[in-house]
Amino acid sequence: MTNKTYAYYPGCSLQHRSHAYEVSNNAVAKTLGFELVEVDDWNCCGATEMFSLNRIPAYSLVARNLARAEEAGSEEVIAACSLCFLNLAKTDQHMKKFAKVEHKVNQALAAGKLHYDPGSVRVRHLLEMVLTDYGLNTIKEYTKRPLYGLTLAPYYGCLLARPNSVFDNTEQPTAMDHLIEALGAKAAPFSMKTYCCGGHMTQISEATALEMIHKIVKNAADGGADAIVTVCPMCQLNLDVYQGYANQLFETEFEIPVMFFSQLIGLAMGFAPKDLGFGQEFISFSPLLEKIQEIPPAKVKPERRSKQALPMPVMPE
Amino acid sequence: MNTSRPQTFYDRVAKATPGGELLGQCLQCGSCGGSCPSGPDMDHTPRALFAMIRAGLEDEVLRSNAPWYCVSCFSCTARCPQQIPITDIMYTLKQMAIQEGHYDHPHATKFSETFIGFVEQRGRSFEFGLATRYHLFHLIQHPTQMLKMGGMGFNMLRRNRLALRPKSIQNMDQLSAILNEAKAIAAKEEQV
Amino acid sequence: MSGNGTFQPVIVGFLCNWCSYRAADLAGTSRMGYPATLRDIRIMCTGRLDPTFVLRALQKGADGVLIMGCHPGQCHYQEGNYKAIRRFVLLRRTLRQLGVEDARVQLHWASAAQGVIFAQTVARMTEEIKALGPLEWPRNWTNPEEAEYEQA
Amino acid sequence: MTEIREQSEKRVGVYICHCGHNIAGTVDVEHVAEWAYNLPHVVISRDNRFMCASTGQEQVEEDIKEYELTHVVVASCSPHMHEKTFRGACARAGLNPYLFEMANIREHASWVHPNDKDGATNKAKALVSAAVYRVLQHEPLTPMEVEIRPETLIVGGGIAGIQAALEIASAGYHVYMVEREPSIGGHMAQLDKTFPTLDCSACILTPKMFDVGSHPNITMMTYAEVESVDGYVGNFTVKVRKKSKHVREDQCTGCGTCWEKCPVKVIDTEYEASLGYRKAIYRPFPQAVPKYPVIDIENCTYYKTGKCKACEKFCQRNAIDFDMPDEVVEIQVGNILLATGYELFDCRRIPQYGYGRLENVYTSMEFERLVNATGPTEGKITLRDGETMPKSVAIIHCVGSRDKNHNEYCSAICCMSSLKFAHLVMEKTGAEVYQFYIDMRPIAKGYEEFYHRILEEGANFIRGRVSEITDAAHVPEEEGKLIVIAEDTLIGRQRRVPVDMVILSAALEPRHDAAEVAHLFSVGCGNTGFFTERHPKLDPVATMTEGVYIAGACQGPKDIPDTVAQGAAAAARILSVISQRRVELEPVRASIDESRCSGCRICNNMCPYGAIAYLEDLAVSRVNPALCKGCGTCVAACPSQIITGAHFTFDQLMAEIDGIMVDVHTAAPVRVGNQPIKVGEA
Repeated sequence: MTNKTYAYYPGCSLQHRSHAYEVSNNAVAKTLGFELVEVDDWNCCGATEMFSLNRIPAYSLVARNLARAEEAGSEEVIAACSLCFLNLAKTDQHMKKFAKVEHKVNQALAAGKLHYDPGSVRVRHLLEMVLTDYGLNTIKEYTKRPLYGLTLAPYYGCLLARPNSVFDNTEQPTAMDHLIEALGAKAAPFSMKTYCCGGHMTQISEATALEMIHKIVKNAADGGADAIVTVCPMCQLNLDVYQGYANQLFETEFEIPVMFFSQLIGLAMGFAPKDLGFGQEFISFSPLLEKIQEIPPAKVKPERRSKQALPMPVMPE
Repeated sequence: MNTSRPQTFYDRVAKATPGGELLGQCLQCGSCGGSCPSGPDMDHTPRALFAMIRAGLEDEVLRSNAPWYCVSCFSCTARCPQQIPITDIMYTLKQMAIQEGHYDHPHATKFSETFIGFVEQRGRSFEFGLATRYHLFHLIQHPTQMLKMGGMGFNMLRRNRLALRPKSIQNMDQLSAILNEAKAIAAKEEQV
Repeated sequence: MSGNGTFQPVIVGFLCNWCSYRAADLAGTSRMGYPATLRDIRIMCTGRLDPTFVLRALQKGADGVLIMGCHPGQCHYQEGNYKAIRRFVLLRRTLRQLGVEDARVQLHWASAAQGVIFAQTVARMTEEIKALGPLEWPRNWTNPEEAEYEQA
Repeated sequence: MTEIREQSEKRVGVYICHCGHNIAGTVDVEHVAEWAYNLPHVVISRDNRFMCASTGQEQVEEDIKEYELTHVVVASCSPHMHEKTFRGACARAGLNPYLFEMANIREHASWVHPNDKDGATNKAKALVSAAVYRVLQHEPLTPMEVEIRPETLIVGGGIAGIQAALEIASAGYHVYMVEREPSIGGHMAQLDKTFPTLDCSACILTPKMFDVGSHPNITMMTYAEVESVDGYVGNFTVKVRKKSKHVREDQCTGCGTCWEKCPVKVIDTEYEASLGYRKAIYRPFPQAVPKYPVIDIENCTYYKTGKCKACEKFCQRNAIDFDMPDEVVEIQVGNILLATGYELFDCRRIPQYGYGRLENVYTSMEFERLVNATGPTEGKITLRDGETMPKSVAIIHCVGSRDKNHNEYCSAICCMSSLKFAHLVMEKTGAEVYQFYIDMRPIAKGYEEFYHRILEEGANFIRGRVSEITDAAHVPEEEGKLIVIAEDTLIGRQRRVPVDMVILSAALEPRHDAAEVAHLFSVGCGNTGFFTERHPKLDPVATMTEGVYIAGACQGPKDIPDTVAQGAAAAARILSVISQRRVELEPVRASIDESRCSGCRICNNMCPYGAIAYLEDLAVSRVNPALCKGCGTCVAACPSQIITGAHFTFDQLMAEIDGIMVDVHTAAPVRVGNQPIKVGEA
């Protein structure tokens, strides 16, 4: 198995708050046969805070990482956090699109003896990378313990899909749905898969954030989900840590654990939960893990539509 | 074409936002207001703000809580039929509000400033510090919330999800140099 | 060519009859202002543009030449504008050798509906040429045929 | 000023138009006229308040006679406006109309430089001088005449094509109608009621369809497509492929046994807009014209498995012919009318509206079928389950229209059809109706009144473009419903409206193959993809290609009244051409001086119209003037410069350049480099 290496931008959250993501990413990487090598001395992407306070420093902050990656000769950089992914991608795009931005940012970078040529580093999200470079079939090959009997809600959040999705539909993406099905589990119908988790709103107006979180958790529960699968530490944090407070506020009793997609793949690959960082979550996974069955559940055939029922839309492609 | 026209509030907002000139294309259709997950909490929907910007109601716009409720989810931007970079315009409004001391949402800015404080000192964000600094000082006036957050912090610690010692990047000088230069540029002329 | 002190460039325009000339008409009917620097000549299609025309305009003292046609794929004569592109590229090479800056001879597209684009293009090009200053070229360059023509 | 100059072989008259204030308000016309008098060979130069008025034209005619003018220049508006007018004046005074040239000092000067009087005046001078220099190089031309064949080809059997066909046929001329589908009728045949009068679509359309089918002057070719078009106005040769119907029309009585017996049930994506079923052998709808069925070989069991032939077994007339081949027929026509209509926007392109995912979201066309008595539910308005009647319905405007992510333009019909839907829903179900709109645009006769009627009937109007339609309920009363989320912009608040059914008023789009069709008939497609008319206001049904006309929604979104009007208008244009028996073609044509042609053939493949043929025997190239459209590409390409583009010759354009570069700042025109007037031979 050839060991391909990727330049990797973990982002601050993965250092501690969402260490589970880091751990499981590496586990999956090892199995699939690639290595995530951190961009040397990378710095924080500034989250949304920087952009909303002072734009040029914000761009420059992000651009330092891109510049360092370019310097190291990387043609692409992989981000695991959706927000980091957006900030890196957006800075690259804006520097390309708006000469003014490019000029000013590079002027700033020069102060640090750096320079970045927009477009020279391709910014990718880990999910997209795994699915396009390796793909469902490869992942299936390494699946030792299919997740039979689980119903999982694929939660993409905002920033992977928007503003301009790189590999999937902006409003109703399906990549993770296919991944879940491929791993033997069932993808729950989940209309709010790209609805915002509230981001930093938990810090600014808690009620607002809790309402948003509650909506998402409820929608997942309505779809019969045993757990929510996410691709972003911020989403995981909000849905996991704040679910309890949301329950208090709305007098509900949801207990839906929230995992990272790499933890999901890891499970199916047969890793022991602790090796995937399980145990850091607020809402325990133990019931879920027990729920996994040895044999695929019997196919439930869709209930027949009545005779006079009208066909669902077919339109010429 | 006629460049002699004096700069209006609208011009300044448009100028300060990458792609901001599209603001003039707003149809007032409300796709943004409808898409916004925190829309119900905003005193003016983005659409209304844009109308107010055109009407030159600078004070009201900069005092609006809308930009502070923006969660940067880009739903509006993705759905806008005129492809206006709404989220970025919200950022611009925040910046203007701060520059012109026009905002009364201490929460929001304090959080941002604390956050950025850490980034500028260490090059990395630092939740524990953020938790302590932000929650213990800025939220002192909301004891209940503080308690709750305190409790959460503890739980985070127990689960080893908070670092106790802040991490710094090695080449801090380089980052500082870049950021200072960037600030200088930003301060010098109108933002892009 | 400047009447008063400030330099007002003279740009000769070659507009195709179907798209860009109508775009110019539209700019007029919708009263879009733009600098009075363009003097336009109507040709049926940019495909008709003989590079000699551009040289002649410059030789006669134009500071710039603007060629405008239908958007690629929308040529009224199906592909005249593609021919124009090819010739333009060659012409540009020649002009570079004669020391004429690229900004002085430009090729752009405007559909019959794009009065705005037309107006903006003229405005932008005017600024660019103002920045370059007048083209002193004709004085130190005379067309040989011209010369013998003088004697005749 | 009207003093006369010494005689000279060429005598030019120059006329500067005030156009009321339009030009004179910005351009110093008197000065320009005075200045122009000093231009070469100008014997008279006048300014006039309105050149296009009869007085202005008579002035020109008198002067031509009195001062023996050999050339005329009028500086006024765009040649696209009045070139014909002034050419007429010249012709009436016995001067060849092509010895006239126009300078556009309104659209290109006064109107665009309102704040720069000097600039505008100088530009006007330059343009006038250019016109004078140019006109001196003009030669008399005679427009070439071609015979017009009286037959007409109409492509598309929708209401536009039908209207035009009947007009032309009843005037006594023959029409070939080519329709892609098995029956004519187009989209209108699918509709239930038509706004604003709510008369039944079928009732007003069917008789016209019948007339087309039975008219002695109309040859219908359904289930057929145009394959190639050659020739030019008056003399087109068109190849039409008649796809095999596998049913012998001379035998078939349209009794219907075959499709009753056919075992294969297919979702009908055309006529029933995928809301109903048809068989593998089918007639699109009961009133179809012609009444004969066709076999859809994609779905026919026999073509899949080699077995079945049920239709053949049960057909008493043995009209079924599984081996029937396609047929290619060649027809000769003088004029062509394109009436190919539109396609409906695929609503799945806006996933947040849930079409195809949320089952009770319908498109406008699906709803038309739903509410239509001949439709799958016999006109009962139900949810997808086919039983439940909705208690609340949301109607969404501008789906795929007025949206730069899809189509920037307004689809023109949606406001009215949405109002119509509201009426039908309320009438048939008594349900609560919510209209989500950006702007209400009921702009034609009787439309505003219809809007008021619907307001009166109690529909709810919410001004806001819908952001999302979801099944994610937040409160109990939303459970099991479709929740329509929008900002009610009139109160500036977000609203969530739970409803049972949603109707998406989908945009009208160009046919998916509009571009190929446009290329086939060498007409243009605008940025939106619809066919381009010759002039948006003054020539809406003609195209840039002589002899090819357009009508209906293929030219842009249109409702039925406008479509019918255009169909009739196009017919009138075509009839007037036919009745002239011959047409004049602009003499802007290329010609090759064969004596000097080296036969290099470079020009041959330059020509997009294949108008240049290489004559092996003479080893030279020759232009077929009837095919040449005068673009001049070959003229510019000829290495030995021996191709002449009439009216856009090398000399004329070089002269125009020299003229336009005359120094306009001097009191009297100074010729740069003091060349003699006879310029342009460089």
